[in-house]
Amino acid sequence: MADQNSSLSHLDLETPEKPFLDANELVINMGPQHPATHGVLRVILRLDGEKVLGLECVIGYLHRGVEKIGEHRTYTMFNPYVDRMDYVAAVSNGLGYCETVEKLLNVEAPPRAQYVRVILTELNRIASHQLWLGTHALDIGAITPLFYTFRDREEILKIYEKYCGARLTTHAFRIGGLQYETYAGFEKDVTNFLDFFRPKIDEYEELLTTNRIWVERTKNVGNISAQDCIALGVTGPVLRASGVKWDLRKAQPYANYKNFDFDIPIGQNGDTYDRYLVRMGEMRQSVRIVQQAINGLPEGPIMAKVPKVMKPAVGEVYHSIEAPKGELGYFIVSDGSTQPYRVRVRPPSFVNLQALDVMCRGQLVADVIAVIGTLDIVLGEVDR
Amino acid sequence: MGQIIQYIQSYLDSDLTPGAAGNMFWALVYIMLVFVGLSVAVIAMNWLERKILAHMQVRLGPMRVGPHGLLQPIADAIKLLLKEDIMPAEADGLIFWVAPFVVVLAAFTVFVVVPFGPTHAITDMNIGILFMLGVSSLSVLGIVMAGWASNSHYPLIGALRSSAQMVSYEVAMGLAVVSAILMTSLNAEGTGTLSMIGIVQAQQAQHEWFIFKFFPLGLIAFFIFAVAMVAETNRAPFDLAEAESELTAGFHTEYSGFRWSLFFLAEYSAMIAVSSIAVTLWLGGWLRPFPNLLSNSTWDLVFSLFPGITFLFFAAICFYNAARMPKHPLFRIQTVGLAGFGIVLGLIGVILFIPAVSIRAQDIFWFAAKVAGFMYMYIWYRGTFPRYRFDQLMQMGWKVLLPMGLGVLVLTASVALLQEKLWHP
Amino acid sequence: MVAKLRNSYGSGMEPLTYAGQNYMVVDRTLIPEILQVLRNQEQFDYCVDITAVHYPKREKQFDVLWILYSYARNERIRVTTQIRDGESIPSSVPIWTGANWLEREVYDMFGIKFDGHPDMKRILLPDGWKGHPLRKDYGILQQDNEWVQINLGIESGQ
Amino acid sequence: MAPVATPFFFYLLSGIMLIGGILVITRKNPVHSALALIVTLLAQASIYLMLYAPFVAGVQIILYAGGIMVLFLFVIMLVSIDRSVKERQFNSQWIVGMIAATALGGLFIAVFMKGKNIFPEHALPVIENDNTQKVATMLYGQYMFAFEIASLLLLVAIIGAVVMAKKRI
Repeated sequence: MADQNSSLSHLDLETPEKPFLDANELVINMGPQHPATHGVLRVILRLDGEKVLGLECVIGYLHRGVEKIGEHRTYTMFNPYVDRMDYVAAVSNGLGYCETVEKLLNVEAPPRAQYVRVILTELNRIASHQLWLGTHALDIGAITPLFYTFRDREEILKIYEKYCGARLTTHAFRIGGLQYETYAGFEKDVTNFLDFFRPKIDEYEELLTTNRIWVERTKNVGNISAQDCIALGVTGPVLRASGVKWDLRKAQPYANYKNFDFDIPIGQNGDTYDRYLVRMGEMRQSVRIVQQAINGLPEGPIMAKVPKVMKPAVGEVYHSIEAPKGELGYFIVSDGSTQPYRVRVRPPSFVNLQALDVMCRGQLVADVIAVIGTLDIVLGEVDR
Repeated sequence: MGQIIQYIQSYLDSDLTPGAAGNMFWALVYIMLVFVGLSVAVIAMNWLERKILAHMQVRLGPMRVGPHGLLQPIADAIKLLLKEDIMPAEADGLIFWVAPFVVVLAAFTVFVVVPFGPTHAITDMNIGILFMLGVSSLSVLGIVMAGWASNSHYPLIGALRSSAQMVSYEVAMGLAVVSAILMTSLNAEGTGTLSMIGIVQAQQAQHEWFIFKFFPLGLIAFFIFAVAMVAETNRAPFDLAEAESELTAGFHTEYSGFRWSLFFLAEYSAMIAVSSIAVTLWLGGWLRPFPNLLSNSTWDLVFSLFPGITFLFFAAICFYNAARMPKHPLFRIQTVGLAGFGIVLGLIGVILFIPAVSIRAQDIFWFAAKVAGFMYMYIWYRGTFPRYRFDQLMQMGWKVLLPMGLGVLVLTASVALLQEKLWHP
Repeated sequence: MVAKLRNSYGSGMEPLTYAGQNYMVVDRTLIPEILQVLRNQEQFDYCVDITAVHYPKREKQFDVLWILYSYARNERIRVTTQIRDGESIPSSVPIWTGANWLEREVYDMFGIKFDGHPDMKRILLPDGWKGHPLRKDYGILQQDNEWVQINLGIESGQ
Repeated sequence: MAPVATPFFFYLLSGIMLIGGILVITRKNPVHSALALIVTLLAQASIYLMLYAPFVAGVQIILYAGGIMVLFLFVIMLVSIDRSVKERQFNSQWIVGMIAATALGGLFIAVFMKGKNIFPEHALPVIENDNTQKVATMLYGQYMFAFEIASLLLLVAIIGAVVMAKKRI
């Protein structure tokens, strides 16, 4: 093929006779096996000393062909696969997929199912942000928050385990509602978790928010303007930290988010510190949402009337939700058979990762680590 | 034969360090003692760091090898010794081989002048502090050699980072040290000293630790040193050279097994060395707390009890934890081991109550206790702080600490002069 | 908006709605123009996704579609066009920077080339891989055994 | 106090210095040369110690071995080693260099042979403990002016280096 190995050609990776100093430009390869690339991301950095001139991401190491698999599975069978994309926010993936298929089938999950979905999804958002915080802080050198966040994330995972038996790739939702009624004591568990977790957010913030080194490492690092965000299609906390007050939960409410009262935390500068604050704020808002959902959890059925063998009418539907990382969209084309004709996943991490180049130019190598961390990418979702 | 015994005995009456007295036998004994003590301290430090850090981070740390993981460092040492020694194919063999030894040599040689007591030092050099700073600066060489000889990008960048860092912070460190040395000259003759023992004796003579001297000047100088020494030893939050998330392991990425453990050994003994400098210069070295306020014989007696009490306290902790061990037959060995360890500690404590022993040992005890405080701070920093970025670190060294050090130096000199002119005309 | 576009482009564009979602089928020739208009005049400033669907039985085998969103109007729209196999399509990177990787992925998965794309090469699959896996004629167990043998040194990845 | 400065140590250290010096100019790899130079400097510091000049020895270690040579290494390591190894060891000035070295060597030998006449008085051994204080009084008393001039010169050099290195100020 003509473009064989062309990814490196313009970067001059293989120039052994070129001496270090004369080149004035050092090409460093980071990853795919590198502790700070959060999986198997490979970044080729062009450096001038420690300053980044530009970078190129090489992705696809974790490509499993999820979209292709989707075309060969029935609608129900494909549901567990989506959990494997963004595996730290598996519940959100499931929610997006189920709602998209529900749209195709023109059914709606009953209110109780919707409430439970919101509870689990928001808990998942907290868990995802916790994992992000721990690893991001670890990249910047603060090792302790990782253990704190994992300790608290454990409580969420315990709730999942009690609810559906799985902790990470939960497959919690079914098309049309839920498979399982909540277990006895579910509400108490969730309430206990919320009471337990509220002071824990303060604990994280105590360690980091006013920590001088943390502030110096994150303020004015990886800045990205709102215009750039929009042009690049960046969504989620990254967009909000740049000052765009846009959250799909408010803009185009899905599930029953319109029933809940919550704020959208935003930042001004679009730097790493603002993104940190936005995510911390989102955790607090998620706690609020879960509290409201627990208080108003209605009784009733948990499954809508859905045919055993799903054959949606011919048509195509795009539906997206606000996943912890940004807009997670599903575009499903149905040809009237039991299997989707085409499943397209619009992965937030994939699109957000494009912004890495813009955010890193002119920064230092150490900042690349911070920026990769702050983008909160999951390679399972980038590569699918 | 008798001559030899006499040679050995002759030192016992002397009140000099073996080096200064020219007694080679006792110098050798002291060297052995310091070497063994240091190795034990590094091993203990290894265990303590993992344990303390673990407890800060809501986990348990090593628990399997020995009671509460007490034998973990030994197990680790054996593991490291048995590991394959890998040398990269393209590495510069000789330099790669020599580098860890240079680092270890530099880290251990400084202890020649560390004063654990008025006579408890291998030797008392006239240029003691200069010697310490100089030799410890040689470890940069080892790091640079290691990074370069590995012939790989990450170690090279790690080595460059740490050498740049160490060279920069040495400047601020030196200025802080000079301001403390300046304080030693505040006596009747007006002559200061660079000797480590002399510095502590000056604090004794002035009835004041230098950290409190000319408040807050001494404190600021101490602060500068305390920051610079963390940078100097490449520890968190200045552990850029071994920033795991950026450079995998920094200059020793390519090292493995025994050679790697030498770097590890050197890192910890360098930590102890710089802490010793800080203790000697500002915290009164081997002097017990409040030597001037509570200075009658009763207090002397009370403070002489501390070493024994400390060891008894450790022993009590051991017994308490032995009693808390699960009552399962499989835990019997661990329980017995922990209790045995407690008994050993308790015995040491009891021995330390014997006046003859305690008088000789309490200097060492206070010195070690102060150094231990610094070691705890090292661990604490590591648990709390994120890592500085390289330019920020340089900025801090050159734009904050260096001007501060210069200011403190000038102020100290001025205040000293004024004091001489005004209060003691 | 739709009416306005309809007026200016006539039969080249057909607005449709399914499940409450608006989309328009646009003639291949109108593509860069209509996207430009949508971006600049109708404020669809966020290119959510670019993807394609393969219909091997049709003469124009591929549906290429843009999913757009307007922050100002809080509205989504899909623009679909049909192209033949081997036909290329103007890149929308000049319109939305973020289209870069999305178009590369379409190229990677379907083999649809985008003219004027700054860096048209594979993104998820390795360079030099043969075949475009999301085409319907690419079997789910199929893989480029030659590539696997050369680059991974194993007989087969399965 | 027994004298440490036995002839044995003197010859040992001098030998190390000589070997180090030869290695500096014969090694093709500049890093090896720099490291050999460090060995030479350290041996030299030890000779200072034997001369009862511990302060100079300490300063030698801190400044030369610990500071300047590290910066040297710093620069050398960033230069491509492969190329310098390929380069010829001797350039066209080697004859001039050889003559200069021979002349200097001859001068040293002459001084060594007639040393007693040139320096009629024995250098008095200074007590080790007073050495540092002596250096201090000399520097800040008798040679105050020269000392300050030297530091001014260094300051000028630093500023000059900054001006030349920095693209825009």
